[in-house]
Amino acid sequence: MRILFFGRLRDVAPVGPVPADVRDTGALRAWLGGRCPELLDPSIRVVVNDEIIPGDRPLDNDDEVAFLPAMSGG
Amino acid sequence: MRILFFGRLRDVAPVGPVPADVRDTGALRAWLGGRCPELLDPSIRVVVNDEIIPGDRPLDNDDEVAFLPAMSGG
Amino acid sequence: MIAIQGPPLDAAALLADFGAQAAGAGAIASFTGLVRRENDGATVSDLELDHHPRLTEKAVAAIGADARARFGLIDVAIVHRHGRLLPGEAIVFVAAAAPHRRAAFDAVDYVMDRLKTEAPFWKRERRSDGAFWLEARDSDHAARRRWEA
Amino acid sequence: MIAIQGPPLDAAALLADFGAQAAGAGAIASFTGLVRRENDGATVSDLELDHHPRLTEKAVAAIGADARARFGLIDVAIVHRHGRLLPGEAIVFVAAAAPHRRAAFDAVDYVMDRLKTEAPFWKRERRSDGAFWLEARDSDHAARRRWEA
Repeated sequence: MRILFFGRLRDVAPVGPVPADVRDTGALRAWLGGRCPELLDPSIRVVVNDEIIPGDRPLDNDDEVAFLPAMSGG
Repeated sequence: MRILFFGRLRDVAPVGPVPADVRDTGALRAWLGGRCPELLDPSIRVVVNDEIIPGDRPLDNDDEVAFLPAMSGG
Repeated sequence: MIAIQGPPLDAAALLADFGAQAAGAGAIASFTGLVRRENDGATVSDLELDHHPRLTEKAVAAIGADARARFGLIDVAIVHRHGRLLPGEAIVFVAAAAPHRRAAFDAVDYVMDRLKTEAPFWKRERRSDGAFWLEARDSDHAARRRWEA
Repeated sequence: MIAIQGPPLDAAALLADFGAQAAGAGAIASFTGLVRRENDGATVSDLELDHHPRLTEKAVAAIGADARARFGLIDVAIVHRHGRLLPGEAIVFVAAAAPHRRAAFDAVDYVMDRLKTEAPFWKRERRSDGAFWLEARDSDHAARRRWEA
Protein backbone atom coordinates (compact mmCIF):
# COMPACT_ATOMS: atom_id res chain seq x y z
CA MET A 1 0.00 0.00 0.00
CA ARG A 2 1.32 3.44 -0.94
CA ILE A 3 0.52 6.30 1.41
CA LEU A 4 0.92 9.93 0.37
CA PHE A 5 0.67 13.12 2.40
CA PHE A 6 0.17 16.59 0.97
CA GLY A 7 0.65 20.17 2.11
CA ARG A 8 1.38 20.64 5.80
CA LEU A 9 0.88 16.90 6.42
CA ARG A 10 4.16 16.26 4.61
CA ASP A 11 5.94 17.90 7.55
CA VAL A 12 4.20 15.99 10.33
CA ALA A 13 3.01 12.65 8.94
CA PRO A 14 4.41 9.39 10.34
CA VAL A 15 6.67 7.14 8.32
CA GLY A 16 7.02 3.37 8.77
CA PRO A 17 5.32 0.14 7.78
CA VAL A 18 1.57 -0.18 8.27
CA PRO A 19 0.51 -3.25 10.32
CA ALA A 20 -1.00 -6.09 8.25
CA ASP A 21 -4.36 -5.92 10.07
CA VAL A 22 -5.02 -2.37 8.79
CA ARG A 23 -7.36 -3.22 5.90
CA ASP A 24 -9.62 -0.22 5.35
CA THR A 25 -9.39 3.58 5.25
CA GLY A 26 -11.00 3.95 8.70
CA ALA A 27 -8.49 1.64 10.34
CA LEU A 28 -5.59 3.25 8.47
CA ARG A 29 -6.62 6.72 9.56
CA ALA A 30 -7.05 5.58 13.16
CA TRP A 31 -3.63 3.89 13.17
CA LEU A 32 -1.89 6.90 11.59
CA GLY A 33 -3.85 9.26 13.84
CA GLY A 34 -2.44 7.50 16.90
CA ARG A 35 1.01 8.68 15.80
CA CYS A 36 -0.05 12.03 14.37
CA PRO A 37 -3.34 13.37 15.82
CA GLU A 38 -3.49 16.02 13.08
CA LEU A 39 -4.63 13.26 10.68
CA LEU A 40 -7.85 12.82 12.66
CA ASP A 41 -8.97 16.38 11.83
CA PRO A 42 -12.34 15.98 10.05
CA SER A 43 -11.36 18.57 7.42
CA ILE A 44 -8.71 16.18 6.07
CA ARG A 45 -9.87 14.29 3.01
CA VAL A 46 -8.89 10.72 2.21
CA VAL A 47 -8.28 9.82 -1.42
CA VAL A 48 -7.88 6.27 -2.71
CA ASN A 49 -6.57 5.85 -6.25
CA ASP A 50 -7.43 9.47 -7.15
CA GLU A 51 -10.96 9.31 -5.79
CA ILE A 52 -12.13 11.15 -2.69
CA ILE A 53 -13.62 8.65 -0.21
CA PRO A 54 -16.19 10.30 2.07
CA GLY A 55 -16.83 7.21 4.25
CA ASP A 56 -14.90 3.99 4.68
CA ARG A 57 -13.43 1.70 2.01
CA PRO A 58 -11.51 -1.59 2.04
CA LEU A 59 -7.84 -1.36 1.05
CA ASP A 60 -5.69 -3.69 -1.05
CA ASN A 61 -1.93 -3.89 -1.17
CA ASP A 62 -1.79 -2.07 -4.50
CA ASP A 63 -4.00 0.86 -3.44
CA GLU A 64 -2.62 4.36 -3.20
CA VAL A 65 -4.01 6.34 -0.27
CA ALA A 66 -3.56 10.12 -0.08
CA PHE A 67 -4.32 12.44 2.85
CA LEU A 68 -5.27 15.95 1.80
CA PRO A 69 -5.48 18.87 4.22
CA ALA A 70 -7.60 21.99 3.51
CA MET A 71 -6.91 23.16 -0.03
CA SER A 72 -5.88 26.61 -1.24
CA GLY A 73 -5.33 27.01 -4.95
CA GLY A 74 -5.39 30.16 -7.04
CA MET B 1 -18.46 80.01 -33.77
CA ARG B 2 -17.60 76.37 -34.49
CA ILE B 3 -20.39 73.80 -34.10
CA LEU B 4 -19.66 70.07 -33.87
CA PHE B 5 -22.03 67.12 -33.87
CA PHE B 6 -21.16 63.62 -32.68
CA GLY B 7 -22.52 60.12 -33.13
CA ARG B 8 -25.93 59.89 -34.78
CA LEU B 9 -26.24 63.69 -34.80
CA ARG B 10 -23.60 63.79 -37.53
CA ASP B 11 -26.17 62.22 -39.87
CA VAL B 12 -29.07 64.54 -39.12
CA ALA B 13 -27.67 67.85 -37.93
CA PRO B 14 -28.30 71.03 -39.91
CA VAL B 15 -25.54 72.83 -41.75
CA GLY B 16 -25.52 76.53 -42.55
CA PRO B 17 -24.64 79.89 -40.97
CA VAL B 18 -26.03 80.67 -37.54
CA PRO B 19 -27.92 84.01 -37.32
CA ALA B 20 -26.03 86.82 -35.59
CA ASP B 21 -28.64 87.19 -32.84
CA VAL B 22 -27.97 83.65 -31.52
CA ARG B 23 -25.71 84.54 -28.62
CA ASP B 24 -26.04 81.78 -26.04
CA THR B 25 -26.31 77.97 -25.87
CA GLY B 26 -30.07 78.06 -25.22
CA ALA B 27 -30.77 80.20 -28.27
CA LEU B 28 -28.40 78.12 -30.40
CA ARG B 29 -30.08 74.90 -29.38
CA ALA B 30 -33.54 76.38 -30.04
CA TRP B 31 -32.50 77.64 -33.48
CA LEU B 32 -30.85 74.34 -34.46
CA GLY B 33 -33.76 72.40 -32.97
CA GLY B 34 -36.15 74.22 -35.29
CA ARG B 35 -34.32 72.59 -38.20
CA CYS B 36 -33.58 69.27 -36.47
CA PRO B 37 -35.98 68.48 -33.59
CA GLU B 38 -33.67 65.65 -32.45
CA LEU B 39 -31.36 68.32 -30.99
CA LEU B 40 -34.07 69.29 -28.47
CA ASP B 41 -33.95 65.81 -26.85
CA PRO B 42 -33.04 66.46 -23.18
CA SER B 43 -30.55 63.55 -23.20
CA ILE B 44 -28.31 65.50 -25.59
CA ARG B 45 -25.48 67.25 -23.82
CA VAL B 46 -24.06 70.61 -24.88
CA VAL B 47 -20.31 71.13 -24.57
CA VAL B 48 -18.58 74.48 -24.92
CA ASN B 49 -14.80 74.45 -25.25
CA ASP B 50 -14.54 70.89 -23.85
CA GLU B 51 -16.74 71.60 -20.86
CA ILE B 52 -20.21 70.16 -20.40
CA ILE B 53 -22.71 73.01 -19.86
CA PRO B 54 -25.75 71.87 -17.88
CA GLY B 55 -27.67 75.16 -18.13
CA ASP B 56 -27.23 78.15 -20.40
CA ARG B 57 -24.04 80.01 -21.29
CA PRO B 58 -23.23 83.07 -23.46
CA LEU B 59 -21.34 82.32 -26.68
CA ASP B 60 -18.54 84.21 -28.40
CA ASN B 61 -17.41 83.97 -31.98
CA ASP B 62 -14.37 81.87 -31.05
CA ASP B 63 -16.28 79.32 -28.96
CA GLU B 64 -16.55 75.71 -30.03
CA VAL B 65 -19.95 74.17 -29.29
CA ALA B 66 -20.41 70.40 -29.42
CA PHE B 67 -23.67 68.43 -29.27
CA LEU B 68 -23.29 64.96 -27.75
CA PRO B 69 -26.01 62.31 -27.94
CA ALA B 70 -26.19 59.43 -25.41
CA MET B 71 -22.75 57.88 -25.01
CA SER B 72 -21.72 54.26 -25.36
CA GLY B 73 -18.07 53.48 -24.86
CA GLY B 74 -16.45 50.18 -23.97
CA MET C 1 -1.88 54.07 -18.69
CA ILE C 2 -4.78 55.89 -20.28
CA ALA C 3 -4.96 56.07 -24.08
CA ILE C 4 -7.50 56.71 -26.82
CA GLN C 5 -5.92 55.40 -29.98
CA GLY C 6 -6.18 54.08 -33.50
CA PRO C 7 -5.06 50.58 -34.50
CA PRO C 8 -3.54 48.29 -33.40
CA LEU C 9 -4.88 47.62 -29.89
CA ASP C 10 -3.01 44.48 -28.81
CA ALA C 11 -4.54 43.34 -25.49
CA ALA C 12 -1.87 40.72 -24.79
CA ALA C 13 0.97 43.20 -25.36
CA LEU C 14 -0.78 45.70 -23.09
CA LEU C 15 -1.19 43.04 -20.37
CA ALA C 16 2.52 42.20 -20.67
CA ASP C 17 3.51 45.86 -20.16
CA PHE C 18 0.99 46.32 -17.38
CA GLY C 19 2.16 43.22 -15.50
CA ALA C 20 5.81 44.21 -15.82
CA GLN C 21 5.10 47.51 -14.08
CA ALA C 22 2.68 46.34 -11.38
CA ALA C 23 5.35 45.51 -8.80
CA GLY C 24 3.99 44.04 -5.59
CA ALA C 25 0.53 43.23 -6.94
CA GLY C 26 -1.07 39.96 -5.90
CA ALA C 27 -3.88 40.23 -8.44
CA ILE C 28 -4.30 41.56 -11.97
CA ALA C 29 -7.74 41.50 -13.59
CA SER C 30 -8.27 42.47 -17.20
CA PHE C 31 -11.07 42.90 -19.68
CA THR C 32 -10.99 43.08 -23.46
CA GLY C 33 -14.08 44.16 -25.40
CA LEU C 34 -14.19 42.96 -29.02
CA VAL C 35 -16.24 43.71 -32.11
CA ARG C 36 -18.69 40.82 -32.46
CA ARG C 37 -19.23 39.02 -35.75
CA GLU C 38 -22.99 38.88 -35.28
CA ASN C 39 -25.59 41.00 -33.54
CA ASP C 40 -29.35 40.33 -33.42
CA GLY C 41 -28.81 37.56 -35.97
CA ALA C 42 -27.23 39.92 -38.56
CA THR C 43 -23.61 39.72 -39.74
CA VAL C 44 -21.48 42.68 -38.63
CA SER C 45 -19.20 44.14 -41.30
CA ASP C 46 -17.55 46.88 -39.22
CA LEU C 47 -17.87 49.24 -36.29
CA GLU C 48 -17.20 52.96 -36.47
CA LEU C 49 -16.16 54.55 -33.19
CA ASP C 50 -16.69 58.29 -33.03
CA HIS C 51 -15.17 60.31 -30.15
CA HIS C 52 -14.47 63.86 -29.01
CA PRO C 53 -10.67 63.97 -28.95
CA ARG C 54 -10.06 66.09 -25.85
CA LEU C 55 -13.25 65.50 -23.87
CA THR C 56 -13.04 61.72 -24.29
CA GLU C 57 -9.48 61.56 -23.03
CA LYS C 58 -10.42 63.72 -20.03
CA ALA C 59 -13.48 61.57 -19.22
CA VAL C 60 -11.57 58.30 -19.48
CA ALA C 61 -8.72 59.62 -17.34
CA ALA C 62 -11.24 60.67 -14.68
CA ILE C 63 -12.80 57.18 -14.67
CA GLY C 64 -9.33 55.65 -14.22
CA ALA C 65 -8.48 58.01 -11.36
CA ASP C 66 -11.81 57.28 -9.65
CA ALA C 67 -11.22 53.50 -9.91
CA ARG C 68 -7.69 53.82 -8.55
CA ALA C 69 -8.86 55.76 -5.48
CA ARG C 70 -12.05 53.79 -4.86
CA PHE C 71 -10.46 50.32 -4.96
CA GLY C 72 -6.97 51.15 -3.66
CA LEU C 73 -5.34 50.01 -6.89
CA ILE C 74 -1.62 49.71 -7.45
CA ASP C 75 -2.22 50.59 -11.09
CA VAL C 76 -4.96 50.84 -13.70
CA ALA C 77 -4.90 50.85 -17.51
CA ILE C 78 -7.65 51.90 -19.91
CA VAL C 79 -6.87 51.78 -23.62
CA HIS C 80 -9.73 52.53 -26.00
CA ARG C 81 -9.89 52.46 -29.78
CA HIS C 82 -11.42 55.06 -32.05
CA GLY C 83 -12.01 54.90 -35.81
CA ARG C 84 -13.09 51.96 -37.91
CA LEU C 85 -12.86 48.44 -36.46
CA LEU C 86 -13.42 45.03 -38.00
CA PRO C 87 -15.09 42.03 -36.32
CA GLY C 88 -12.73 40.36 -33.85
CA GLU C 89 -10.73 43.56 -33.24
CA ALA C 90 -10.38 44.89 -29.70
CA ILE C 91 -12.44 47.99 -28.83
CA VAL C 92 -11.17 48.42 -25.29
CA PHE C 93 -8.64 46.95 -22.86
CA VAL C 94 -8.94 47.55 -19.12
CA ALA C 95 -6.59 46.20 -16.43
CA ALA C 96 -6.38 46.70 -12.68
CA ALA C 97 -3.61 45.61 -10.29
CA ALA C 98 -4.29 45.30 -6.57
CA PRO C 99 -3.00 43.46 -3.51
CA HIS C 100 -6.03 41.10 -3.55
CA ARG C 101 -8.39 39.81 -6.21
CA ARG C 102 -11.68 41.39 -5.08
CA ALA C 103 -10.42 44.94 -5.62
CA ALA C 104 -8.95 44.05 -9.02
CA PHE C 105 -12.15 42.36 -10.23
CA ASP C 106 -14.43 45.13 -8.97
CA ALA C 107 -12.28 47.88 -10.44
CA VAL C 108 -12.39 46.44 -13.97
CA ASP C 109 -16.13 45.84 -13.68
CA TYR C 110 -16.64 49.42 -12.45
CA VAL C 111 -14.52 50.96 -15.23
CA MET C 112 -16.48 49.04 -17.88
CA ASP C 113 -19.83 50.14 -16.43
CA ARG C 114 -18.72 53.76 -16.49
CA LEU C 115 -17.25 53.55 -20.00
CA LYS C 116 -20.51 52.05 -21.29
CA THR C 117 -22.69 54.83 -19.88
CA GLU C 118 -20.51 57.94 -19.51
CA ALA C 119 -17.54 57.94 -21.85
CA PRO C 120 -17.92 60.18 -24.92
CA PHE C 121 -17.85 57.48 -27.59
CA TRP C 122 -20.48 56.72 -30.21
CA LYS C 123 -20.65 53.46 -32.08
CA ARG C 124 -22.16 52.76 -35.47
CA GLU C 125 -22.40 49.12 -36.38
CA ARG C 126 -22.63 48.31 -40.08
CA ARG C 127 -24.44 45.00 -40.52
CA SER C 128 -26.03 42.92 -43.24
CA ASP C 129 -29.39 44.53 -42.35
CA GLY C 130 -28.26 48.19 -42.21
CA ALA C 131 -26.19 50.63 -40.13
CA PHE C 132 -27.19 51.32 -36.53
CA TRP C 133 -25.97 53.67 -33.83
CA LEU C 134 -25.61 51.61 -30.66
CA GLU C 135 -26.63 53.07 -27.33
CA ALA C 136 -26.06 51.88 -23.78
CA ARG C 137 -28.76 49.39 -22.86
CA ASP C 138 -30.98 49.38 -19.80
CA SER C 139 -28.77 46.63 -18.37
CA ASP C 140 -25.73 48.93 -18.74
CA HIS C 141 -27.47 51.71 -16.81
CA ALA C 142 -28.63 49.23 -14.15
CA ALA C 143 -25.05 47.92 -13.85
CA ARG C 144 -23.75 51.49 -13.48
CA ARG C 145 -26.17 52.15 -10.60
CA ARG C 146 -24.68 49.27 -8.58
CA TRP C 147 -21.72 51.54 -7.77
CA GLU C 148 -23.77 54.43 -6.45
CA ALA C 149 -24.27 55.20 -2.73
CA MET D 1 -7.14 25.10 -22.08
CA ILE D 2 -6.56 23.48 -18.70
CA ALA D 3 -2.98 22.99 -17.49
CA ILE D 4 -1.08 22.42 -14.27
CA GLN D 5 2.50 23.24 -15.04
CA GLY D 6 5.97 24.26 -13.98
CA PRO D 7 7.62 27.52 -15.12
CA PRO D 8 7.23 29.68 -17.05
CA LEU D 9 3.61 30.83 -16.75
CA ASP D 10 3.41 33.82 -19.11
CA ALA D 11 -0.03 35.41 -18.62
CA ALA D 12 0.30 37.76 -21.60
CA ALA D 13 1.27 34.94 -23.97
CA LEU D 14 -1.65 32.86 -22.67
CA LEU D 15 -4.04 35.78 -23.24
CA ALA D 16 -2.71 36.15 -26.80
CA ASP D 17 -3.37 32.46 -27.56
CA PHE D 18 -6.74 32.54 -25.85
CA GLY D 19 -7.88 35.63 -27.74
CA ALA D 20 -6.75 34.22 -31.08
CA GLN D 21 -8.99 31.19 -30.56
CA ALA D 22 -12.06 32.86 -29.07
CA ALA D 23 -13.73 33.59 -32.41
CA GLY D 24 -17.01 35.47 -32.12
CA ALA D 25 -16.50 36.56 -28.50
CA GLY D 26 -17.54 40.10 -27.52
CA ALA D 27 -15.86 39.91 -24.11
CA ILE D 28 -12.72 38.34 -22.65
CA ALA D 29 -12.07 38.65 -18.92
CA SER D 30 -8.84 37.43 -17.36
CA PHE D 31 -7.24 37.11 -13.96
CA THR D 32 -3.62 36.61 -13.00
CA GLY D 33 -2.68 35.72 -9.42
CA LEU D 34 0.89 36.60 -8.46
CA VAL D 35 3.24 35.82 -5.60
CA ARG D 36 3.28 38.90 -3.41
CA ARG D 37 6.50 40.47 -2.17
CA GLU D 38 5.08 41.07 1.29
CA ASN D 39 2.48 39.42 3.49
CA ASP D 40 1.47 40.50 6.99
CA GLY D 41 4.37 42.95 6.96
CA ALA D 42 7.00 40.22 6.33
CA THR D 43 9.11 39.89 3.17
CA VAL D 44 8.25 36.83 1.08
CA SER D 45 11.23 34.89 -0.26
CA ASP D 46 9.35 32.17 -2.15
CA LEU D 47 6.17 30.14 -2.44
CA GLU D 48 6.09 26.37 -2.73
CA LEU D 49 3.02 24.97 -4.47
CA ASP D 50 2.29 21.34 -3.67
CA HIS D 51 -0.31 19.45 -5.72
CA HIS D 52 -1.62 15.94 -6.40
CA PRO D 53 -0.72 15.42 -10.05
CA ARG D 54 -3.79 13.52 -11.29
CA LEU D 55 -6.43 14.64 -8.80
CA THR D 56 -5.52 18.31 -9.20
CA GLU D 57 -5.79 18.20 -12.98
CA LYS D 58 -9.18 16.44 -12.69
CA ALA D 59 -10.49 18.96 -10.15
CA VAL D 60 -9.36 21.97 -12.19
CA ALA D 61 -10.83 20.52 -15.40
CA ALA D 62 -14.17 20.01 -13.59
CA ILE D 63 -14.16 23.64 -12.41
CA GLY D 64 -13.52 24.79 -15.99
CA ALA D 65 -16.33 22.61 -17.38
CA ASP D 66 -18.74 23.88 -14.70
CA ALA D 67 -17.89 27.50 -15.52
CA ARG D 68 -18.33 26.92 -19.24
CA ALA D 69 -21.81 25.40 -18.78
CA ARG D 70 -22.98 27.77 -16.05
CA PHE D 71 -22.07 31.00 -17.85
CA GLY D 72 -22.51 29.90 -21.48
CA LEU D 73 -18.87 30.57 -22.27
CA ILE D 74 -17.34 30.38 -25.72
CA ASP D 75 -14.09 29.25 -24.09
CA VAL D 76 -12.33 29.08 -20.74
CA ALA D 77 -8.65 28.73 -19.77
CA ILE D 78 -7.18 27.80 -16.39
CA VAL D 79 -3.41 27.51 -16.16
CA HIS D 80 -1.96 26.88 -12.70
CA ARG D 81 1.62 26.63 -11.54
CA HIS D 82 3.11 24.03 -9.24
CA GLY D 83 6.57 23.92 -7.69
CA ARG D 84 8.65 26.78 -6.34
CA LEU D 85 7.72 30.35 -7.26
CA LEU D 86 9.46 33.65 -6.61
CA PRO D 87 7.77 36.95 -5.71
CA GLY D 88 6.21 38.56 -8.79
CA GLU D 89 5.78 35.22 -10.59
CA ALA D 90 2.31 34.19 -11.76
CA ILE D 91 0.58 31.43 -9.75
CA VAL D 92 -2.53 31.17 -11.88
CA PHE D 93 -4.05 32.54 -15.08
CA VAL D 94 -7.78 32.31 -15.75
CA ALA D 95 -9.59 33.62 -18.84
CA ALA D 96 -13.19 33.43 -20.01
CA ALA D 97 -14.64 34.40 -23.41
CA ALA D 98 -18.35 35.10 -23.78
CA PRO D 99 -20.73 37.05 -26.02
CA HIS D 100 -21.22 39.71 -23.30
CA ARG D 101 -19.12 41.05 -20.45
CA ARG D 102 -21.23 39.97 -17.44
CA ALA D 103 -20.81 36.25 -18.19
CA ALA D 104 -17.06 36.66 -18.77
CA PHE D 105 -16.53 38.60 -15.50
CA ASP D 106 -18.65 36.24 -13.43
CA ALA D 107 -17.00 33.13 -14.85
CA VAL D 108 -13.47 34.26 -13.93
CA ASP D 109 -14.65 35.32 -10.46
CA TYR D 110 -16.38 31.93 -9.98
CA VAL D 111 -13.35 29.94 -11.14
CA MET D 112 -11.09 31.82 -8.71
CA ASP D 113 -13.47 31.24 -5.80
CA ARG D 114 -13.56 27.52 -6.53
CA LEU D 115 -9.78 27.27 -7.01
CA LYS D 116 -9.22 29.01 -3.66
CA THR D 117 -11.46 26.63 -1.73
CA GLU D 118 -11.59 23.32 -3.64
CA ALA D 119 -8.60 22.78 -5.88
CA PRO D 120 -6.00 20.35 -4.49
CA PHE D 121 -3.12 22.77 -4.07
CA TRP D 122 -1.20 23.58 -0.93
CA LYS D 123 0.93 26.68 -0.55
CA ARG D 124 3.87 27.22 1.75
CA GLU D 125 5.10 30.77 1.92
CA ARG D 126 8.68 31.28 3.06
CA ARG D 127 9.00 34.71 4.64
CA SER D 128 11.43 36.72 6.70
CA ASP D 129 9.52 35.58 9.83
CA GLY D 130 9.26 31.84 9.03
CA ALA D 131 7.55 29.36 6.69
CA PHE D 132 3.74 29.12 6.73
CA TRP D 133 1.21 26.89 5.03
CA LEU D 134 -1.50 29.19 3.68
CA GLU D 135 -5.12 28.13 3.88
CA ALA D 136 -8.24 29.58 2.28
CA ARG D 137 -9.54 32.45 4.40
CA ASP D 138 -13.05 32.98 5.71
CA SER D 139 -13.52 35.58 2.98
CA ASP D 140 -12.66 32.92 0.36
CA HIS D 141 -15.27 30.54 1.74
CA ALA D 142 -17.83 33.35 1.92
CA ALA D 143 -17.06 34.28 -1.69
CA ARG D 144 -17.47 30.63 -2.74
CA ARG D 145 -20.93 30.50 -1.13
CA ARG D 146 -22.17 33.36 -3.35
CA TRP D 147 -22.44 30.85 -6.20
CA GLU D 148 -24.59 28.33 -4.35
CA ALA D 149 -28.34 27.99 -4.85
